[in-house]
Amino acid sequence: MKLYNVKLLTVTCEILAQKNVIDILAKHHISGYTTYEVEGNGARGLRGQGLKNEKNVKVEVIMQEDKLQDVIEEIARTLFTNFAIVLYVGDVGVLRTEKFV
Amino acid sequence: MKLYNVKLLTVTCEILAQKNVIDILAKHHISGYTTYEVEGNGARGLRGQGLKNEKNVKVEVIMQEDKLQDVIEEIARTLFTNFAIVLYVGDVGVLRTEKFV
Amino acid sequence: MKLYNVKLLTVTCEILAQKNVIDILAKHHISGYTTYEVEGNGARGLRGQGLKNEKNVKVEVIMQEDKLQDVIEEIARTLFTNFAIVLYVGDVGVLRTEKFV
Amino acid sequence: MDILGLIQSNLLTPIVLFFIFGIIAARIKSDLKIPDAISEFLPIYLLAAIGLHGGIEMRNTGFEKMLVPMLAAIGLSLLFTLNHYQILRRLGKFNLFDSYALASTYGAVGAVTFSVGLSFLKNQGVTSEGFLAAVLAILEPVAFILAIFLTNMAVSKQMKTKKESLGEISESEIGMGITETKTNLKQVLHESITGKAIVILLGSIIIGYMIGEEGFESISIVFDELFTGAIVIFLIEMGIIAGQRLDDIKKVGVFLIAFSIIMPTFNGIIGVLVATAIGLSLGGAVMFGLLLASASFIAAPAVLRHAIPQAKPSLYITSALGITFPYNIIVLLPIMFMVSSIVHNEGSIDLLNYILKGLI
Amino acid sequence: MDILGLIQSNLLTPIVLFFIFGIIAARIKSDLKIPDAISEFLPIYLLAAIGLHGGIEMRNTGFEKMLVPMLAAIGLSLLFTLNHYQILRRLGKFNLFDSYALASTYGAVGAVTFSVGLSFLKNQGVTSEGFLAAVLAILEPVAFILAIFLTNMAVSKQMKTKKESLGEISESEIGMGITETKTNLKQVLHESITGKAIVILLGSIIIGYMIGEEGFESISIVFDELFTGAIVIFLIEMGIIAGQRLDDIKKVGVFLIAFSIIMPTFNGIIGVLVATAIGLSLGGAVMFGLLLASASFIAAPAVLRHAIPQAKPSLYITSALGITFPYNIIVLLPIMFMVSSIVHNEGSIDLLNYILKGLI
Amino acid sequence: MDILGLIQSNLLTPIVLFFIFGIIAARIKSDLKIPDAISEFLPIYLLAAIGLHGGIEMRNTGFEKMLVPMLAAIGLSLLFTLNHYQILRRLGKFNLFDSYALASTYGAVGAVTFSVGLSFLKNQGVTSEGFLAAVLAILEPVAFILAIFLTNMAVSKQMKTKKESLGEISESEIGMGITETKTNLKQVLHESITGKAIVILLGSIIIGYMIGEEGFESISIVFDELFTGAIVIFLIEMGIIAGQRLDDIKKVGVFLIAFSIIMPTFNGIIGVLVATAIGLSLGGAVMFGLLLASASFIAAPAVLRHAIPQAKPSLYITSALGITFPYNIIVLLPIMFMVSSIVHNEGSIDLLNYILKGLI
Ligand SMILES: Nc1ncnc2c1ncn2[C@@H]1O[C@H](COP(=O)(O)O)[C@@H](O)[C@H]1O
Ligand SMILES: Nc1ncnc2c1ncn2[C@@H]1O[C@H](COP(=O)(O)O)[C@@H](O)[C@H]1O
Ligand SMILES: Nc1ncnc2c1ncn2[C@@H]1O[C@H](COP(=O)(O)O)[C@@H](O)[C@H]1O
Ligand code: NA
Ligand code: NA
Ligand code: NA
Repeated sequence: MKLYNVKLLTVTCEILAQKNVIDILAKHHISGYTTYEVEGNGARGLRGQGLKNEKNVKVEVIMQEDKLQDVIEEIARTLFTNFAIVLYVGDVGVLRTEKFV
Repeated sequence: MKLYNVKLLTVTCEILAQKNVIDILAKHHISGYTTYEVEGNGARGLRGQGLKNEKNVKVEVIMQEDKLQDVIEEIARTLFTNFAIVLYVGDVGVLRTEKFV
Repeated sequence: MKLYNVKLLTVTCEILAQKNVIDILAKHHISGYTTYEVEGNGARGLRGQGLKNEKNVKVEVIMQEDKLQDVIEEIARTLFTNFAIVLYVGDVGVLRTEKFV
Repeated sequence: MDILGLIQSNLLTPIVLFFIFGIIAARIKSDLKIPDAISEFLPIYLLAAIGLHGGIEMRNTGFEKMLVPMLAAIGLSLLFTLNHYQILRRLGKFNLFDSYALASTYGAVGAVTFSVGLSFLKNQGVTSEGFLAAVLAILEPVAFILAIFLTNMAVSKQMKTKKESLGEISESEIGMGITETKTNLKQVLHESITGKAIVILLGSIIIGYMIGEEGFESISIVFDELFTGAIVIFLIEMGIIAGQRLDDIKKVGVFLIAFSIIMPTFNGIIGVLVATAIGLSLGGAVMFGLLLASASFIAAPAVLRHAIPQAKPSLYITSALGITFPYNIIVLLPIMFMVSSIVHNEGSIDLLNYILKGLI
Repeated sequence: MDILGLIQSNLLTPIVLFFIFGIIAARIKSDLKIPDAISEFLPIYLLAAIGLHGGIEMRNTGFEKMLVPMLAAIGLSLLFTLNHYQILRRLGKFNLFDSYALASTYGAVGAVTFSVGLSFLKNQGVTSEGFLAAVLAILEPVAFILAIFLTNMAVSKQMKTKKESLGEISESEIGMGITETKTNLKQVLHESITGKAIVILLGSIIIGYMIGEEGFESISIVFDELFTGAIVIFLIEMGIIAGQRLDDIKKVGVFLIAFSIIMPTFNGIIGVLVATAIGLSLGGAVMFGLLLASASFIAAPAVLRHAIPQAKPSLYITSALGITFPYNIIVLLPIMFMVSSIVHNEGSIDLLNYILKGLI
Repeated sequence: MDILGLIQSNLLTPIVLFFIFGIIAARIKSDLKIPDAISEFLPIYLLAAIGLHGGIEMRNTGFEKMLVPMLAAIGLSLLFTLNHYQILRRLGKFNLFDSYALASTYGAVGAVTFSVGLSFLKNQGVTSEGFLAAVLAILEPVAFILAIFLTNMAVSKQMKTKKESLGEISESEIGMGITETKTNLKQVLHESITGKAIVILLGSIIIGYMIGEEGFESISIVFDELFTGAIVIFLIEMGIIAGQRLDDIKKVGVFLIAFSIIMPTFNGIIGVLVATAIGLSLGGAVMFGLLLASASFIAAPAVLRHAIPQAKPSLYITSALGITFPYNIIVLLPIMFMVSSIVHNEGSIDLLNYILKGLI
């Protein structure tokens, strides 16, 4: 079976920024994503030990390359300054491109 | 240290399909995998808010390229129609290829 | 926005080895990482069903290529023999290389 | 007290109010949520409490009295499952898979509903037969097994017909298909019998039977006194989940909505009447009726997703949890209590026997 | 008993000791931790218990008496929030965002602090007015709404000035900016009102009111008798988190440390005096003072991170949880109790009115 | 009552039955599971309850009586750890690492076993000395520290010999190796002393001591009355985990199986006799024996994986949890109770002293 090249965007951020990230995805008409809670360390210090609000979350989005630039630009512009956040992009192959707009 | 190229197969699916995925792996004599619960959104709607059975799970498998086609073909054939499921494949490097058959 | 190539190192290991992995990262002056609990199967059998200490954890580190060799060498040398552990490396693109030393 | 008065007084119990509260919280999109670990633990706790209670009672009353109600419950459950299937397939025009899945969801029992029923009776100062916990345990897999068996039969037949008509494949391949189906059935059977609900319930019944009143004393505060409070907490979460599913009710369609209300009412009242006829107490008849009226929304998906993956869970979970469960605990429970009171007080058992004969 | 004696005897209660124990456990870097699911569940439980209790009391006493205290609390909360802002911005030299965020954190209320206060009074054998739970619920969003509104106004103004001076953009774009701000405000308002704390608290008050003493009986063991034990468990975790934050206190600066102790003391004592003046009981006045003295450390981040993302959570969480909370439950609670005892016993209300007139 | 009767009546308690139930649930591959958050919380709760109870008792009885039992326990624990090592290394032919890991696992104490012991005594209507909770806390790290120290010594020696024979490296490098070993030891020591079990236990003892009977009242329902029920819930999960490990028992080998039964019996009975000799009560002697008989299966892996990573956890966890724990709570506890009854009633202490002298 042929695997089609798409992008896997991963955003690791504080849990209270999750809504913002998903809103940005929705604005770009991307409705598919996967999320899960994580802990971590970074520029804003150790996160995830105390209250639920202090945890991190990963948001993973499989998407076509064409939307990627707009999405990461908006995330970077609106969230990078005020939130604990990290973003990276990888290449993956999928079977059904029609699922990932 | 040399890193050897292998494939990382990721299956994100509803938790009740986890057993089916792992059975397929076992059928192809793959015993190594990693799983964890996630939430998500997709064609079958928001998943992971209510009962445990309504959650999603990610199954990650590091494997040699030669088995990949058979495994994803069987997953696609037996599970794509009836389950909330997404599958993607990436390239990774590992130190000990003998661990991943 | 330009994406800069860096490495994503993933270590999946038993939870009691997490401290060792993070200590190794710290020794190489890497303070950023993300962790989360997972379950899994491998050479050391099914892990993650019983007591908390029997679970696995994934440690993900975005890092520059230049430190990668030293880190994986030390992990392999000190932890591969005695712990349930798997390690793999992938390529990802990030926006702010200065975050990942 | 008239039926409306009874419904109203039932409405004003903490259990029902917190359930409704959960629905409202979900509707106004509050982020309120009982953490997963708690809402996974509570059904286990509730079943352990029900089982212990039942086991202890059975130690006092013995097994013999259990036989007839057990057989009656199994019989009715099978009958009802078949009946549901006919209604759903013929009148509702659902496909084979959805029909069987829904039929067994409503043929099966809801352990949470049972807990609420016990609390309802406690509130009314009425007791029920302890062995009904055992009936609950036995009844749980019955409807599933039937539905899965029939679905597998139907699928095998379809496959055979199709393949024969295509003339493409050999007899041995068909044989393989059937074997696979059988393996699948066996596996599902194992899964449904070793499912946590049945295991903890049966285990607790046996333990309750072994330890008796005395042995129970040291743990009665946890497994008896905290019971109603625990249900309240669990029902907040059930309310939230039901509330989230209310949007899906549109997709479920008018037919299934009507089915989700009429069918339990019918099953439940028949249950009360039969139970009364075979000698159960006022409270016992209500619980017996509730067993038959209730639909399964926790065990069902776990079993049906493997056994009949083609069926749409959005149908059976939404109707069972979003419609039938609220209806059962708010409206039907008082109705069945009323019916049971009437048939128990007015010597109407003869009348009932008469009705039943007419029905069967 | 003198004030030191009271503080000492308060120190020796399980709640305070286990909180301090949690701090110590964190300081010696123990891996002790109450699992997340439990520490997420406990505040929901505590609020449900507080709400039920309050609702039941209100059924006995009626609504009328609630009006004046409610209005007084809202008025004071708004006043205090504005006052905090001035102090932080002018004296503390904090930026606009941190000033508003901190101002509202201390203008808002802490539900956990409230729970501890109830237990403290129970321990002293003193009761408080049930409607204070309702005041707690109403007060929760008030300070946030004010602070968010003012922040948004300030930001809009800044934007407008800046853009006009640049002469780069049209009126319509400024209009858009303001619309966006409004949408944002509306969204934050919705979030803060449907936040789990308010929802469970209001819901439980209403349910408590509906079921009354009688209806409560079946769940009183869970929602009343387990209350203090549950607080103890929760405070272990709060202690651990506070202990982990102690390192951050250095970053918070001397000014904010002083603010985190002096401000609650001031607000709390004013609260006790006002409450006494408007007729609340000894215990009621303490709880009223505690409402005003307490700072929010669970609800605050959830609301403020969305509403004023530019503000540093390390400031407002650290000062509220790491300094004010321990200070409030260990030192200020006994002080306010003392003050309330004095003003209630010695007819000092006239004196107080006098003082208040001088202040306003 | 004879010993078989006692074992049988112990078998019929909810604690033991639910443990066995958990084993069975795991064997039939049920998906029953107590959610992680609950089973992580319960040991913390149990230790807090034990600690509070012990602390309150110590307030009544004072410290002095604690000294001798404490020293005796430490002495025996060290002695037994050394003894285990010899047996495992010489007779069992285990490697150095596994021998030390197993030796300390059995030299250490099991807090869950201790909880079950307290419930067992409660059931028999017998009390035990409160200071034994403190002995539990002190004993927890003792065996580990010894084993880790000896392992490190052995490893350093091996390294030195090896390197010298190779003649490859300088003195300074050996020095470095030893320094590293020492750092490691220090770190492990810190970890094992700040481990959550010891921290919560010691903390609760001190708090119990400070608050006394009175202060405990408000939380006694949570930390006393729920105790046995909480153990029951925890033992379901322990049963499940033990059941999952039964398959591994084959890999453990006959020698270790025998060791896991004979050693605790020997240690436990010596413990009962010594405790009686130094004046502990009937119940206290049983608990003292249980401390020495029990093996650690929660704290052990956490400490040993870091301290002796070369040792196979499948050996020490499986034998401690899969064999010794069930044996201890089902069989050995009644046996020790019997022995303690005999030596306490029949003035057999002289006899015992005689035996002991023979042994040492
Ligand atoms: N180098 C890194 N590798 C992996 N995850 C990281 C890294 N740096 C930061 N993170 C994650 O991103 C979160 C926010 O990072 P920061 O904004 O740097 O505090 C952290 O809490 C980590 O979970
Ligand atoms: N575009 C996507 N990116 C990442 N995860 C996705 C995406 N689409 C679906 N998923 C995940 O796969 C699950 C099943 O998808 P679906 O079958 O489309 O409902 C969802 O619940 C998500 O967790
Ligand atoms: N082939 C694999 N693919 C993905 N994860 C694996 C694989 N093999 C092992 N793992 C993970 O690594 C852990 C340790 O592996 P092992 O040391 O082989 O027991 C396992 O429990 C799994 O979580
Ligand atoms: Na039914
Ligand atoms: Na305040
Ligand atoms: Na021992």
